[in-house]
Amino acid sequence: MARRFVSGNDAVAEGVRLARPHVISAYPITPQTIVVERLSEFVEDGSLQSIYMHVESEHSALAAAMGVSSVGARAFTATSSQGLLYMAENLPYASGARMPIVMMNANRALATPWNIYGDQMDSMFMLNSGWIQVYVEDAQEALDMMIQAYKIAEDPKVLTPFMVNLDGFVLTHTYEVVDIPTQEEVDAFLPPINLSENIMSMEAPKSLCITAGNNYNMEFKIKQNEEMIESISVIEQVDAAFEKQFGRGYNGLLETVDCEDADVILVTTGSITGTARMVQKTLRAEGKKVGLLKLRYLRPFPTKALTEALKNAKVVGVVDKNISFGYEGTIFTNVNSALMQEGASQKVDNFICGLGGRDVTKENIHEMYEKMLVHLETSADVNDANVASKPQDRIHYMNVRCAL
Amino acid sequence: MNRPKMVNFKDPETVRDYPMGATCDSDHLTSINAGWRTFRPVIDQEKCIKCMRCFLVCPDGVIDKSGDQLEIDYDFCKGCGVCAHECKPKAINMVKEAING
Amino acid sequence: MIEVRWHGRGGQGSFTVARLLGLAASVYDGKYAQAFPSFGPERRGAPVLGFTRIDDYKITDRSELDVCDYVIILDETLWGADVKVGLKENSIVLINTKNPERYQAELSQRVVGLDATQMALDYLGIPITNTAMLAALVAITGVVETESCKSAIEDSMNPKIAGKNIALFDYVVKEVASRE
Amino acid sequence: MERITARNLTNEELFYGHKACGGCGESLAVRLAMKILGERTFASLPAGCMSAVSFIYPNMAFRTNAIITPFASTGAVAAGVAAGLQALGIKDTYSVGFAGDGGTADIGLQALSGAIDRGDQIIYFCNDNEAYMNTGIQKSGLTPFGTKTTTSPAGANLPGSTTMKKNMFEIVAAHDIAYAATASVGYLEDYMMKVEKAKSVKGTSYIHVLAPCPTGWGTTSEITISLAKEAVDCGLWYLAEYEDGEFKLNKNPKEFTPVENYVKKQGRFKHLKDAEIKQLEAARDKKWEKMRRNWVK
Repeated sequence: MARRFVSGNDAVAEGVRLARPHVISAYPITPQTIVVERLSEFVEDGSLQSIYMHVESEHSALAAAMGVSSVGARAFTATSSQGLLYMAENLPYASGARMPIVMMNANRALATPWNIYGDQMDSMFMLNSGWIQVYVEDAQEALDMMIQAYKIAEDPKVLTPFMVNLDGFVLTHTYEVVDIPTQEEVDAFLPPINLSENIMSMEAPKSLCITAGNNYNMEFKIKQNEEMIESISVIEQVDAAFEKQFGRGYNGLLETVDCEDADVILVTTGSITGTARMVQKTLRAEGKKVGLLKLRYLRPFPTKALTEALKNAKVVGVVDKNISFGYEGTIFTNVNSALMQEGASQKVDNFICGLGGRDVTKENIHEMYEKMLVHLETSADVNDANVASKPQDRIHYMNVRCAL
Repeated sequence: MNRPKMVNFKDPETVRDYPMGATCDSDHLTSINAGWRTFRPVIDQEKCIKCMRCFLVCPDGVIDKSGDQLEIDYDFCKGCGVCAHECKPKAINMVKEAING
Repeated sequence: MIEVRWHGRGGQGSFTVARLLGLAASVYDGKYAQAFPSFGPERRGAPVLGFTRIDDYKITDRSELDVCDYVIILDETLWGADVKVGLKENSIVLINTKNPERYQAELSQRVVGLDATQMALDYLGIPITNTAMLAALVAITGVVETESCKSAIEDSMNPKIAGKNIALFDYVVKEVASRE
Repeated sequence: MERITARNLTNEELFYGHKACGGCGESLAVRLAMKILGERTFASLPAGCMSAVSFIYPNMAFRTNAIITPFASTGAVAAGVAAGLQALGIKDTYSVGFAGDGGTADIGLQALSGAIDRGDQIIYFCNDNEAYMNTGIQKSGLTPFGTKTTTSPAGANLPGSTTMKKNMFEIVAAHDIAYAATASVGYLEDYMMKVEKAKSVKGTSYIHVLAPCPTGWGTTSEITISLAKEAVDCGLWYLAEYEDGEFKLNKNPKEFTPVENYVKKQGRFKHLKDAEIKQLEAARDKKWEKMRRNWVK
């Protein structure tokens, strides 16, 4: 194990190196670029025995990865923002074919207005693509998830492509201390890829990415959905096994901080979680019963674990670095649906922030908790139409530079 | 006749029995094309000079040349008539399909 | 937590030095650190920022720096409102200049000047002042061990360039310490 | 290289039982290519007739490994297959793409260009039936001047398609590709020889084969082969190769058969006026003058 001071992008590249993909096909885009630069350097210096394909677009990056995966080899690609959307049609293609491709996505805003900074609009577009989606908090988790991603994706029960999301710049370009495991440790954890059922091989020739008409199509899709939901248990097992081997784990699909007795809980994804940890700790020290829930996976969505963790809360706040135009934050919609399924009756607030790389300050998060605490003390039910609770009142835009 | 054979395919019983991914075994024929024909090509073996032109030009590959005579796989012949059109000695006749014939 | 902001122009190594300080503090001093640039495209000559956070505990804060313990200005032409943002009462401002007095006059905080350009020219042959300014920061504040900084420099540069920078570093540390 | 003829061509069929229209020229091109390439072939097909007619669950017409690619991605998926096989050490295989004219010259051009630029070890077939047939006969970049399609209607104001065929062969050659050829299902021995040649090429090969579509061209199904031959004989198509940086014209007829005879057989050209046929001939003559000047030694 080596302790090094590296950026999030470097950590991803190190994780990929340790996972030993057979082929890397990627197209550079800010703020992912350093990942592909490092990987091509590793291939050049021989520290990674992979084929590096200089594809001419993101669309071809994923298409080539599909070709690689279709014969049972391990594929890696990386992208961001417009690049992710450019390869969009290939995402359900790969997931329908149950190809365990791993992709790093540097979360970045979408045009227009043009913007290269971090928010989560890009990957939210892809929630329905059939890919597993994890959001990491720091560079260490980024590295570790590259390794876990292959182990989960290639599990015979899962066989689903895997997207590891890092907040653009805030994670990709920030240097911090990362423990880099040895190749031997990783090899012991992540065995070579071994696919048989869904690949083309000389032993059992297959036709892939077939058509299935209205007579058969629906069953393929139901199977895909059911098995994606069931991948929750594999994700949990792999994370537990990782913790056992490497001494650090991530608590499966979500992590809770002081949620058991919390009256208000803030739900975060990705790097904002780190800042929220500081604020939550401060407020606890002041005697306020506040909790924090780090939602790591958005697909599969951890409905049960989430509602269980939130069940004692009276107010839940959901942080979204995205907007589904004409509605609300996408994670908010998902959390609400989960709560509704379990018949919960929490008050829910949606905090939309960080769009286009807008800073999310400790004060902003403090303000989120304050708003929730006010809700807690409001005797009226915010869901009651007679109270000032039109749907838009549940949405709070944070750190806006002018009046709404 | 040395041509791919139909497989005996049974619908998956449960969703779980569906293939993993959008996959299927190759060489997996479950329905024939005989019903596409209005005319069927019939080889006049007397006139046939075994030039193999029909074998070469058949878009469906239904003409088998492995035996003593050229043979047509009527399960998969669509009756397009390319073979008869291309046959120099005019040894292939397009004959109207009759019901039950 | 110690928070440091570096002001420079694209190509002057302001982010490199932010990273060197973080590397020294974390890998060699055994603390925790974070280093990041002002995000966005890098353009040679354009004003850029580098940031370093150092703490005894894992740093989870992902927001931008709002206050700074130390502000280091690699190029005195950058002096202006931007460098005065987020200063605390006991912040120290370190500037590459022969005339620190004129800047001190504008601030209540302590301003330290160092003619780093001349020193860099003497030792490196080029006016890249980032390691000289790092040396000055360490000599004044002791925020990291000098040996750790030298290890970080060795770790990050090819041996020939690292050697010259370490010589410059040693010279500046001695020079500044004798003034303090 | 031994000539491949109907006699020595294998009896084994690797593309069989597909649901293409009767008399489909494209399916013949794929069928013969597969026979020459053999069972260690990995075929990549984008959206188009050939994928639509041969992968209909549970009826699979390829006997070898085969995959449908996203429409724009034939070159990229085939390249990925080749890279995957190479990385896994699976040798003596062919990674092959079979795309239509639209899948090659329009939506798939970028991925094809990328693959040729990288020199990926793939054989790329453009099965050119001169329009988007799978979706019901719409104009593509390879639809000839004067063709009536559902998106280039012919009427009082327009003669059908107003543009000439995009020059794919020379676009591909301009990448300095290892091997490229044009072919026609009217000249099958020439076509098969070119497929055989591509098998031993190091780097990317491209074979552009003209393949009539009875449905889209408005012809009876039995004349597919003879019509494809006539396309070459009247000079609207040509047989050529690009190898070692040089162009070569494989067939250089002294005289062309009349263009009029060729177009009048086809519903898609029925409306053409004499002046428009003259335009086709003029374009043909210009093209051939250039090819004869530059490609004939």
